[in-house]
Amino acid sequence: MTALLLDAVSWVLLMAGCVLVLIGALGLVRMPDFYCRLHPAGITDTLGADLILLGLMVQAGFSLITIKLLLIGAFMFFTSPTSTHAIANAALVAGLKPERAKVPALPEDKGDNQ
Amino acid sequence: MNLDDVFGLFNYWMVIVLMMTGFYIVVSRGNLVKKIVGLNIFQTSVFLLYISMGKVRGGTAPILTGKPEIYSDPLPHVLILTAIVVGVATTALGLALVVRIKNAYNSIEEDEIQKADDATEFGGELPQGAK
Amino acid sequence: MLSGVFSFVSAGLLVHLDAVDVAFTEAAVGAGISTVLMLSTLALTARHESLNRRPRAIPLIVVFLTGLTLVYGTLDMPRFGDPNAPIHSHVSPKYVNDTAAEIGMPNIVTAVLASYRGFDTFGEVTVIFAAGIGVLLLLAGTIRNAINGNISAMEHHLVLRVVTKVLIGPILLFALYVQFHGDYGPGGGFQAGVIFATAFIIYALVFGLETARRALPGRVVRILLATGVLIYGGTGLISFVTDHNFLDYSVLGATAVAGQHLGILLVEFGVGMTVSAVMVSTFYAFAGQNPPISDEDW
Amino acid sequence: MFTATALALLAAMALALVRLYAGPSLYDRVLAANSFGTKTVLLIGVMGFLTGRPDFLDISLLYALLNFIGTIAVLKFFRYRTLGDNVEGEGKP
Repeated sequence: MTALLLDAVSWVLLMAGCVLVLIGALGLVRMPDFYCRLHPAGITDTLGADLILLGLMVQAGFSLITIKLLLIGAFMFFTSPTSTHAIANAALVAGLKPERAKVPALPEDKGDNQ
Repeated sequence: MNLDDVFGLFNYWMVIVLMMTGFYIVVSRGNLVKKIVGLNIFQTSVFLLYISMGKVRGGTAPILTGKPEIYSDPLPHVLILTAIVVGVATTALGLALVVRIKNAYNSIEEDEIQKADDATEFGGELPQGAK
Repeated sequence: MLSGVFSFVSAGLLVHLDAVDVAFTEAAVGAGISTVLMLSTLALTARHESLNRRPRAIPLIVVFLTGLTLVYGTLDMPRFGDPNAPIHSHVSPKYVNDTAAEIGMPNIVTAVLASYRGFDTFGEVTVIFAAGIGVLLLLAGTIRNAINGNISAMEHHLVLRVVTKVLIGPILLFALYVQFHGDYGPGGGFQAGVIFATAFIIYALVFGLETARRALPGRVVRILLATGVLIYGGTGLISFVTDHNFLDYSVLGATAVAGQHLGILLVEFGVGMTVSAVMVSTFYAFAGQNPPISDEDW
Repeated sequence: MFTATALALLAAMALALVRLYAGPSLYDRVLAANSFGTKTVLLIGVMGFLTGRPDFLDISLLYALLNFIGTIAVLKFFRYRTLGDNVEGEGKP
């Protein structure tokens, strides 16, 4: 009974993580300019990664593997946003402007761009 | 040739594709840094060749677990493990040579270096910037 | 330029092929050192390739023909994963079957690396040592010594500095774990050395090369460089002078297995020391150069 | 279950490769490479479970630690044009 429950929990976590990672990757390809792409790459990846790791942790039970997974999660929790921050900062300093910031709404955008 | 052959030899063919990519870069590019990148790709293909030969079907990583299991061949792993680190060290040596060539000739293009050598040997006009 | 991705792919592939030790090395090398080396060379040479005026057809034909010949050659090769392939029938079964009894450690790769084929590894370490010396000989003359003026190495990147500070400790700790856990899991001196060096490289990248040199002077690194090889060779010599074969560790401990354990530990320590010293000194040599880049190169 | 996760991660990696290849600016490429690295960490972890030997998480752990070094090196290189120290005044950002 407990095993089944654990399986179900880890299944849900893994799938949620997968969906988030896939959305992130899709956004990375589909988003119109660099600053938009930061969001799928940075935010969804961090949450998706942590969810997948959590799912694996539930699956592994309480052992050295769990500790390692926990460490991986902790380090990724730090480094992933840091890299994103560094990339964004470097791009801004290098003078990369948000493409659509000053552009009036294009016809096909249906007015939903910022 | 049947289907089993195709799948059984697929790993070698991928290695060959990778190897030829590296070879092409080495042969066709005049830029010395690019040549070293090509050599690195070539090197990686050799690594993959060894490792894929060491794989045994149904085998697992060669770290004993106590249970009787089939293990992959550890010998290629040992050879390649050291080769990777040696590869980095020798790449560094090659890159250091490139840096010195840049200092001496003010260029890392093979053609221009050749031209400068010809000029010093047979007389003639040195390309701009070469010492 | 982002050859790092290449390393990610190959590491994934290697894990799939059960070569965890090799994947570990590839991960350690590819994630940091090789990118940094390439970039520092690019910083010292030109970024752009000048237009290539060579004919492209001839190399393409040559490459294509060579490839076809090689493909023809593979037709006789053993099939992928075939347990009866010649490569598996020679010495490998001995390694797999005898390691538990003779060396007494679970990781066969480490046992083969440090004990059965200790000569090979000694040669490899010497090659790395020689390459490190070569880099120093080529580049040491032009290293810029002191810097007048402010070091502007990412001073204003507060987030980066803090996170790097947090991370360097775990990286060093992890390197030690890899170094001494190599008997039981994937790891060993080669990987640990590279990871150790990477910690110093990231420190130099974020806090400035001068700061890193103050923490770990180049002179010390050069001494470590030679000490590592000496430890390896010295371990071999101990058994040599006690009437055994060179690098036969059985004499080092009370029992043969204990001796093997001690010997492998010492040898791996020497390997780790040399590898990390070579990597750090190579980085110092490359990064300490005066960038000769003129603006038209960019 | 693990197979599905691994497949999803592989698909995500393929998409990141698309961006890596297409990325109009350098920073897009760095971003894609970074996210590719994150996914490799996950994939290696999942593959450990898939093959039933999850004690090889060390490789993932290593990547989690070292993933951002490459990113920082690239960014520093393209900003300061050197990986060493740059003296004030030369190599303006």
